[in-house]
Amino acid sequence: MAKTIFEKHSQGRFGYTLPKLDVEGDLNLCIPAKFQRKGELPLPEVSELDVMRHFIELSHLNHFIEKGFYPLGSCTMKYNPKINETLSRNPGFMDVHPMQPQCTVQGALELLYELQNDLSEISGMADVTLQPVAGAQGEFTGLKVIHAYHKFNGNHHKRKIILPDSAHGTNPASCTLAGFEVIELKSNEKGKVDIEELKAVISDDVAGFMLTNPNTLGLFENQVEKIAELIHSVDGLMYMDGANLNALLGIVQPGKIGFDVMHFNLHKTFSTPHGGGGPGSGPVGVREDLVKFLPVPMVRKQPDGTFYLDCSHSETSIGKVHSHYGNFSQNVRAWIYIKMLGAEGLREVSRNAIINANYIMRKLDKYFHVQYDEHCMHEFVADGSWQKKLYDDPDKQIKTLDIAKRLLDKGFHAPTVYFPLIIHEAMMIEPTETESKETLDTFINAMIEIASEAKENPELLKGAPFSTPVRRLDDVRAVKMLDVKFQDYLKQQEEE
Amino acid sequence: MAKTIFEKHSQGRFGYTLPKLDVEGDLNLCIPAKFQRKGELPLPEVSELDVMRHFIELSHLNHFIEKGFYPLGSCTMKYNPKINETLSRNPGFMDVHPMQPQCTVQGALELLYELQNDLSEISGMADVTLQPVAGAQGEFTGLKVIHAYHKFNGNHHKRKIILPDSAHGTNPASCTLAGFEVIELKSNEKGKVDIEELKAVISDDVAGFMLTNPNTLGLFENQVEKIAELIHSVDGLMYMDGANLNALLGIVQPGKIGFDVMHFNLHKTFSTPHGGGGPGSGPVGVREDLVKFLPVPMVRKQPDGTFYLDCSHSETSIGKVHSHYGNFSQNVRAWIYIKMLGAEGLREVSRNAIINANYIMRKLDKYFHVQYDEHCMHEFVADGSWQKKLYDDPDKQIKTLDIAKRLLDKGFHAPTVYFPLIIHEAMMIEPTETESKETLDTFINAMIEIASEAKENPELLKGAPFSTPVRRLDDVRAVKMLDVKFQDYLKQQEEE
Amino acid sequence: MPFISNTDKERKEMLEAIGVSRFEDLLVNIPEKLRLNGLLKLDEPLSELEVTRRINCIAAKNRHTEAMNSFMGAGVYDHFIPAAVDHIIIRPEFLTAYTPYQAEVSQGTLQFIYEFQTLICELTGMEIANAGMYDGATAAAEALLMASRATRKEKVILAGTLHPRFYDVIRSYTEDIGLELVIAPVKDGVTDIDGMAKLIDTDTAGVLVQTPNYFGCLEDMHKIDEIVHAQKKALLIAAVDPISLNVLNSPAEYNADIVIGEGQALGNKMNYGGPLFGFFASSIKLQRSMPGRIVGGTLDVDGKRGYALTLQTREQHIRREKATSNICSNQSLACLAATVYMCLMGRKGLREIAEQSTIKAHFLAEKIGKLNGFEIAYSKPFFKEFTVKTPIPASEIIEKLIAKDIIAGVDLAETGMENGLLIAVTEKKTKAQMDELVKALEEVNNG
Amino acid sequence: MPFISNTDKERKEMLEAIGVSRFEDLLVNIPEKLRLNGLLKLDEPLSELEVTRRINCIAAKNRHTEAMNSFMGAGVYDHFIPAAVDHIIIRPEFLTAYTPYQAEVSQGTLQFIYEFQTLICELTGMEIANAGMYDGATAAAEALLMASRATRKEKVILAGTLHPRFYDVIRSYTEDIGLELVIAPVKDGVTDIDGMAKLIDTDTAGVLVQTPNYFGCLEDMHKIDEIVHAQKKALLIAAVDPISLNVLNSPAEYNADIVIGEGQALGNKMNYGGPLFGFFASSIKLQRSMPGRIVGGTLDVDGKRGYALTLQTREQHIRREKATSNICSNQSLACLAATVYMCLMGRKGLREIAEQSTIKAHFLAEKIGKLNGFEIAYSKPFFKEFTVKTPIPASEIIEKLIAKDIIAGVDLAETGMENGLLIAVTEKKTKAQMDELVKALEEVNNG
Ligand SMILES: Cc1ncc(COP(=O)(O)O)c(C=O)c1O
Ligand SMILES: Cc1ncc(COP(=O)(O)O)c(C=O)c1O
Repeated sequence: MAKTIFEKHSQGRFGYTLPKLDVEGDLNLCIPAKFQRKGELPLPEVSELDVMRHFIELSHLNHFIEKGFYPLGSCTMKYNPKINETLSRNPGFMDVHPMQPQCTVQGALELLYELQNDLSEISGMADVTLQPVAGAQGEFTGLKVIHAYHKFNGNHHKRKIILPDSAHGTNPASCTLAGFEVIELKSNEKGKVDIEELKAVISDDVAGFMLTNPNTLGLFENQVEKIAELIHSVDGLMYMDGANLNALLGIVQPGKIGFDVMHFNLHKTFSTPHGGGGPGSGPVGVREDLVKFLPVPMVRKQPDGTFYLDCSHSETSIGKVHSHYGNFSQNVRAWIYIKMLGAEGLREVSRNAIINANYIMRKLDKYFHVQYDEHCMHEFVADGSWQKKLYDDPDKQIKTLDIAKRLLDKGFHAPTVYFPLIIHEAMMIEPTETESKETLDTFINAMIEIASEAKENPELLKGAPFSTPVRRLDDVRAVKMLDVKFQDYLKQQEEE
Repeated sequence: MAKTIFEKHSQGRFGYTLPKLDVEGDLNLCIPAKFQRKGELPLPEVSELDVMRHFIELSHLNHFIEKGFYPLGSCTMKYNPKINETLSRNPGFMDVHPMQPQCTVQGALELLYELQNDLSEISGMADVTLQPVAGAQGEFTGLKVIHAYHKFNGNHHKRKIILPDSAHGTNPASCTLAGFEVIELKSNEKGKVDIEELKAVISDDVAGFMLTNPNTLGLFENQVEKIAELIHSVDGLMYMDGANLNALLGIVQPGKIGFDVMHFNLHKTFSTPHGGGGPGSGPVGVREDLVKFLPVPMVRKQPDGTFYLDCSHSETSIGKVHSHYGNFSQNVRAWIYIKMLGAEGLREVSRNAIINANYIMRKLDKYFHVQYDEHCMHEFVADGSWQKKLYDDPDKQIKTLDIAKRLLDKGFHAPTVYFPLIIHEAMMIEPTETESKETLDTFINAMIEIASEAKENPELLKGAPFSTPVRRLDDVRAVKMLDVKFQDYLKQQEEE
Repeated sequence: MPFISNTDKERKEMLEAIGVSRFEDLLVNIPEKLRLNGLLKLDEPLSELEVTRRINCIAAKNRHTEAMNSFMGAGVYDHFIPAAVDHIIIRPEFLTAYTPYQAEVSQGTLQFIYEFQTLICELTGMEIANAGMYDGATAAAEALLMASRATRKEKVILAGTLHPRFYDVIRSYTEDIGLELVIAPVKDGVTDIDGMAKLIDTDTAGVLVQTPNYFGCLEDMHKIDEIVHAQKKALLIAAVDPISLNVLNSPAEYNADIVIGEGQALGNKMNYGGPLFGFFASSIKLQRSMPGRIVGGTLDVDGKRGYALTLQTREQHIRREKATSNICSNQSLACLAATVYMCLMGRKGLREIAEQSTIKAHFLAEKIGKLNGFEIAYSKPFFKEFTVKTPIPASEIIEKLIAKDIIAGVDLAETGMENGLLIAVTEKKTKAQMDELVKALEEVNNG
Repeated sequence: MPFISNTDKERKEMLEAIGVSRFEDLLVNIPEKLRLNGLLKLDEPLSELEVTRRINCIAAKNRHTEAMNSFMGAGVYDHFIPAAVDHIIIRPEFLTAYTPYQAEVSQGTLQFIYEFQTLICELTGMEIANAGMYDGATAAAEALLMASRATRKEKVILAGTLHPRFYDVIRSYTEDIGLELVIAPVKDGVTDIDGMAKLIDTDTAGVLVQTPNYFGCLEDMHKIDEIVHAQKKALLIAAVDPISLNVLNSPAEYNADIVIGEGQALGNKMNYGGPLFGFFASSIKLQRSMPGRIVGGTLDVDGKRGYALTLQTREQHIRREKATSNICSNQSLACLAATVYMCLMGRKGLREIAEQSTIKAHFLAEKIGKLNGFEIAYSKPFFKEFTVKTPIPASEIIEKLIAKDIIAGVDLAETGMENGLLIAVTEKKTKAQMDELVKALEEVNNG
């Protein structure tokens, strides 16, 4: 593996230049000794060349969208247009302080205002806050809004959120963080909400229902009206996890089909890059009467055409979830993407995402078990159950993990595996609309090859990956011999 | 290997967007049919994602400075600072047309003016033209100046240029292009100019002498004064090929030691990137009385502080060697580099380049033959003669090429090989000042390893490289079955 | 359509392969009446050239710090960033990868996070750091939740000198889950330590103190250490400016249990306030209570060193409603920028930045302190930021100076100081720029 | 010192290993008196931040086409360039590699050059293209030298409508080696074909004609083909605008033997005139006379396809004074930009750019032609550029319009037309911008 940057340290080397101090002064006169750090900071000393080589070497160890297909279900690994990167680096965006007087940031406010509006239109919601910086924070924000709604109405007892067992882990985690209790609903045999089960748990203390739609199986929840009716009947609110919005653009407006609150993942649907785990952006849209609960500030337009930060609803607002206005720079990228695609373009995005997913599903369903016999939306869940049955010996038994790792050898990223939890050995495959049929075909062929390797050459799967920078890693060791910083490593080396 | 972009073509796919035409018009009314192209252009149709994936895949097949050590002698593969790339992309530079009125390009002119001056100071010359875009074009320009000088003096018979047999191929080629005849001088046993030989060929029709200093062996030509005296005695001019200027910054000013004309390689000494073969920049400096022969225009400063393009010497000037002012964008980078280093910094560049080269030489001279027993300057020439002698069987015989290829397996770029021509099996090694001792040590160890592999495991050299994207290529086939475009390849495939 | 790869022909082939005759057949599961009739009401699509022009035009309506003389800070700072940083973070290898779930093809991301964790531990003196949080404010909120989890207590004490935005976010993160927030009293720009001591009791999960605090003053963390740790279980949470740690006490020196802060100043542009990122470190004994992702070194089946996500049983994708946090996507690329930045600057560069900022800030403070009508609000030691008492409301001063292309600082009105101006100085400020501010302030008072 | 890796300690260790006690001992071969005493006289070194500020300040003194309404062309054009182009050429993998001499570790560079050659052959209809020349002008000069080499004749004929900068460079490239340059007469903005025919004789190596020519007019290349190839050996050299080839005749249609041109318009910024690059293509029978680098496909020892430099025996590093050219470093990265650009635009995009430019240019010409005092100089067909006869000297018009942030075009005074203004229109020009020019021209004449 690549050496760490710490192993490249050489005392006295440096990778920066700074202007000479142009005023007189003495640190010791500025800061009393007792406030001063004892000893020198042990940071590495390396040259700019060292740094470039190091991080370029690391970069070459990654799989990434512009290297190859990345069918990671639920993550919408679509192409991130280069123009986003270029334009978001305008000094008029990069070098602007969040507390600047509003007359000096009219451009930023205009852009945010338009994005609020465009996302409102796309979702069919009354308004949208751009403050949450990730999907999970969007969930938290939306749930806080639900909380605020019930408090506002004096319904302090409404502290339960119902969600299906196919929900993403952040959903229940966000419920807890927002002070709710979670009721998990078992999905029915079609992978959808079981209306009877739902009826059984509905009660007056239900605050809302959280649904991903299309759900994490890639299936559109067609009972959504019924569910909404039931939830609304106890004055609960319908929350949509919009992680899968890439299936619905211009096809369904969630705000028009019974949802009251939803979050977007701009880093999925709206092409902002994932950055190896972030920054993303998780705006939240709500119906009209919930707007007053959204975080402060919102961006509004004066009659004279100027824009301003509006905190007039701060009495009712849930407050703030971010120091400033969220991930502005990601919001710029999403704005560009929406402006370039327009209404027809966005609809084509979803159409093509859906076609691509169904195409792969149809081509693979003879080789891998697919639980639900229904056209999928932008993604689908296959599983490794057929492969698992091939061998009884637990050492030989092929798991979805083996299939995933074998895909790495073939130059593809693996699908999302073991999620949703309700499908054993799940492989969630999301191709996105930016991939061509040609790419899908090479992936399909690789999967078919793996299906036959599973029969004829199972070691190729059990041992995979073979051709990656490292092979399977010992996760247990990573926990047991905790090594979360270079000093830990050095210590372990010494001890060994 | 990577597929070509042509194999990724899919009819109807596209990777661009353009504004809609906002005026009315019809191409057929604009351009008569007989001027119109018959049939569609056969360019590939691919998406932006296809393009990014394609060129990123290609990029990963290259060795490059920020990947690893690049000791390519005579090429000065030093680190190219990132700040150069950032700042040279200012729209105030990028989006400026070369024929804009001069009042709209005062910034560009100021920068060029300063660079002319700084290079003059560094070289000890009276003035510098920034027009030549590469070293070879600098040579051509300088030789044209020599030609112009003699013509100006009515010495039309002066049509011979003397140069040592260690000269770079561009030197004689440039002589021919500039209308000179070449006299090649055999170097003496010290690798230097043989003064007696020189005396023997000197005559009144000699126009000048072309010398690389330090020469291509990495040795400083200490007889330069004597040579200059001899050449000047017949009114010849001394030309210095400044490719090796990285050894002399702040140590020797060529204009002060007998040289009348010289070129710089900004893409070597002054850190502008090589770009896989260019663009570079090859300014030319001359002594006072030759300034009037430099290409038009020069940049000059008015008493009021404004800058202008000066063609007042166009009568005497050799004319132009480039449509405009040379590689402006590279000149910006060199300007930044010089401004960041200053006088002391530049001197440290050369000092460190010299130390690094001598260090490697000393560490390797027990393993590889080094012809000349003298401290080298910024580079040195070792050779594979000891290794060649190991085996008599011509199939087994180890050549410098084998050593070079083996280095590729070890993650290094090879030195310049088989140049200069006067050393058989030459390996010209130039580490540059931007490499650390640690890197040099790993290279030294790799070379020592290879020396022992040569003895113990010669197949490792003869077969090398093993770990590169492709292995040794059939150069003969490349000529015999000429395939210089994708259509040639398709045709050959059909025929096979 | 841009960015959609397939052609009409391919789409047709695919629909055929799927076995439907038109796209709409794939939507059978969406009841007709739920579908949108017609098109979304959005602007006509713009081409790349048009969107470029539109963006340039919008951006030109913002005034940025390269074209203004700005003294704004308050947590988001305009420090120097070497050009090399952006050349790394723009690489699609880092930019377009997902969270490193498939470790074998994500070693680049995993290793830089490991290095980031190490650097944060070095800066803070802590034993374990995570891969970053959304911002400093959420990191503060999560630190309080963690303290509560680790101690099983529900009262937390906040210094009254905390950044108001931190306070806001803490409030929304804690109010619905029964955490009791108590604000400690303030005296002369810093925490009233005796006052704080009285609030700490056996119910106290943790005490959060920011230093330098919102007014720029250094808190006496040694004393605070004493009063906090006088309560056996209570945890001391320090919120710090990472740049300051190159001259100020390492939080380990005052026995902080958890250290968090806003990380933007480490190599990230201000970007109108986002992306920011929170760093998060603690003593090793709190590891199982930590929120967020953590990378650990390990070995592969061939015994080769590699990196993988570790301690994952804390996280939402495993523990769901019992997770230590709901965080999933974080601010990874901003942490990469910070990592590259710290490596480039190294120990000497970061030290120099901290020293220059300090000395310049003190130079400016001295000059402003001498101006008629202006006064340095507090006599406490400060780092690169300080509070000025202004003769007229700070908001008016700021407004007036904008006309001169100066942003004088941050208005402290919301903290109750209408005449309070918070001025930040980084190493980027030149003497000339500071002199310009002083002159402009002088003129404000005179005219 | 920046960018120098070794520390004092390492330097000392190295000097010891070399066996000298001080650096100066390494300079024993440089006679003392040849050495510089003291320091070079250069400005004090600037840090990265300072140099950034200085550059921003210098660049701000230039007025650029994104902030002005420019109609300048004359070989260097402001066409649209997709953002993706720069994201490729800035990659250090391409940027910091040398000429691909070690083929096994240079396949990235080699393959893109092979693709570039293919694209140039497709554009021009030629059979072989090289890896590029310094610029269009030097490519023209080298084409004439090549014609002379291939035919062993020394007279070349240049169209009188050639770009004056091409002419300048051709002159300096040919005058000292005895090539005879003959300029063909011009009539009504194009080559006088009968006049040219008279100049062509058995001594003629080649005839160089630019189309669209410097005045924007299309030359009748079919007729020129006839008169040139009426002489058995004479070669027809066409200088073309690569963008034009998407609507205009492929040079193969008029039997050009060599096709060269300025390539900047293909995906490269104007950069105050550099880097430019020349493209260079010819019929296959001339291959051995070609200047410059050529990449060919071949196989490696395992039979795997790969690329390598080929036909190298033409080049200076092998043939020295007998080489076909002295070129070594070329403009490779600019060719990479062109390659990426052509792939992104594809056949449809390039066609659309050419069509839009044509239609817009004709729209503008028609409007200007109707203005009082203005006249379209020639009645010949044109592509995206045309010559206007102005009522007052063009230089005055240009000067006046600058005050309105318009650059009206290129002054043709040096061609003898004091009242000649050369106006170029690319697809980037909007109707509004063209209307603005028309209005401004009208005002010039009125006031
Ligand atoms: C269905 C679903 N919901 C929520 C999230 C959380 O989004 P984020 O990672 O942006 O916090 C994800 C992310 O993978 C998801 O797939
Ligand atoms: C000694 C010497 N002279 C001249 C040149 C030619 O320079 P360029 O490639 O810039 O034309 C080189 C390039 O390698 C060289 O090494």
